[in-house]
Amino acid sequence: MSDKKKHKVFVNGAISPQFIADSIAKHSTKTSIGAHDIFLGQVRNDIINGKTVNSIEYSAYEEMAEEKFHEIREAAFVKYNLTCMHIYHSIGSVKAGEICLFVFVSSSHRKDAFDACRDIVERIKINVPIFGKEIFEDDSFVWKENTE
Amino acid sequence: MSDKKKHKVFVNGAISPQFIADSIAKHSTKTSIGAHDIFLGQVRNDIINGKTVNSIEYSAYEEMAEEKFHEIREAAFVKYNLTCMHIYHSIGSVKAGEICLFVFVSSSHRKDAFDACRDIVERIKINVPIFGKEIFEDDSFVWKENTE
Amino acid sequence: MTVNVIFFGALIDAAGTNKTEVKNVSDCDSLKSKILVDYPELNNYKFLIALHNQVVKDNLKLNEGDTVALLPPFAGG
Amino acid sequence: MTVNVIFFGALIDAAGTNKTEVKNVSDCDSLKSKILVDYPELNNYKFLIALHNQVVKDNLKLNEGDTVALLPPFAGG
Repeated sequence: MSDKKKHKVFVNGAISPQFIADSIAKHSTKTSIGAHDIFLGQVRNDIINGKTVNSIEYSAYEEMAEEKFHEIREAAFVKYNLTCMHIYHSIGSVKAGEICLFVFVSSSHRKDAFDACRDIVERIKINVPIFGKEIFEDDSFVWKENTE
Repeated sequence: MSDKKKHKVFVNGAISPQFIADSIAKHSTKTSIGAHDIFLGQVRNDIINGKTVNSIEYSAYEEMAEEKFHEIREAAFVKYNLTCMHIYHSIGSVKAGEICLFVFVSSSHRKDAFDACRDIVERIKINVPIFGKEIFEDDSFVWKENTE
Repeated sequence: MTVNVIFFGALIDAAGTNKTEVKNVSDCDSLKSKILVDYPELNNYKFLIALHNQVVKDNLKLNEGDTVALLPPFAGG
Repeated sequence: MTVNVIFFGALIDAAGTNKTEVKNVSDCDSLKSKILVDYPELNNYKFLIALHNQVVKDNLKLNEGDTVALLPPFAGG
């Protein structure tokens, strides 16, 4: 297995804007990059049956999830001409308005970054065993299901 | 003319990762947002006729450029279901590895953010009168031309 | 022969546990039937079965010590 | 009648100035012809003409005091 496998995807709680800034800053030495596409998933305060979502509690089958992230990553490097790629996903509690997914794709030209980023996000939604409990203000909850 | 017209697109020199982080952080109060797509253009150290690009010096027909940015912005709000959108472009000198374009699109669902962000970037490349002098290590230069 | 079964998300609530062991099942279909008898509440839930980190579509044979995961709908992103 | 002409990017280098005035031109085509006579180096450059912040495709009429911009290829992003 390649070194890429060791990249840790899961982070505890929300992904901070500062973490994103630090990731961006690290790419200034990679001067063959011309385009970055960054996707951020943010927890919505959806209203479900009259109750407002306060937070999502994420859990995962972590071993399988890390393998799926690895497969998604390797497939993207084969399919697109990328300089680098980073994926981070929250585990545990993320409040509405906070960021739970950070996909960061960099390439020389914009087409690869755009195509790859979108493809990666779609594959994460479909293939990675992550589960989300949408918790309402009154501490009741429903289990979230990706549909979009 | 709407208030949106007053949004200033041009920033002097490179766009800093911290500026991007601050922009992201401001969106945590907009809890109907579920997806952000961010495009960053970064100056490449392309090699042209054996010489390496050190920086790009951007200039613009600013009055027309601001109007074109406004048109692009309004068209995107009509075409896509967006919560908000921000566009920043550098003017003046930006070194290789630094960021010269920051397009930030937010929506409830990811499809709108992805579609709009890409559309906006393509329109900026084609329609906005911005000019770029690629300056080499020895201070000679060539004028850049969008082709991708 | 014993197979380990692990539950995730809503299925933990439904089963009342996050893992169990199932004896004397030789393939995924028979495992699934047995689980639905032991935890009848799971009949009300959608789930996939995963073995060796891959979702199982065919009726794969099971071996001693295999771990089978029951996965409710994904919600990543 | 006087029309203002402004140059950008590579065209400033080529014309040796960033602006000029052109007299006795009534439309964009005649303006363009006159500019290419006054600044023959511009014949070696690609450019578009813009009036009132819009790229001009047809041969629009010009009015006293109009500002016409000569725009080399764009490089934004």
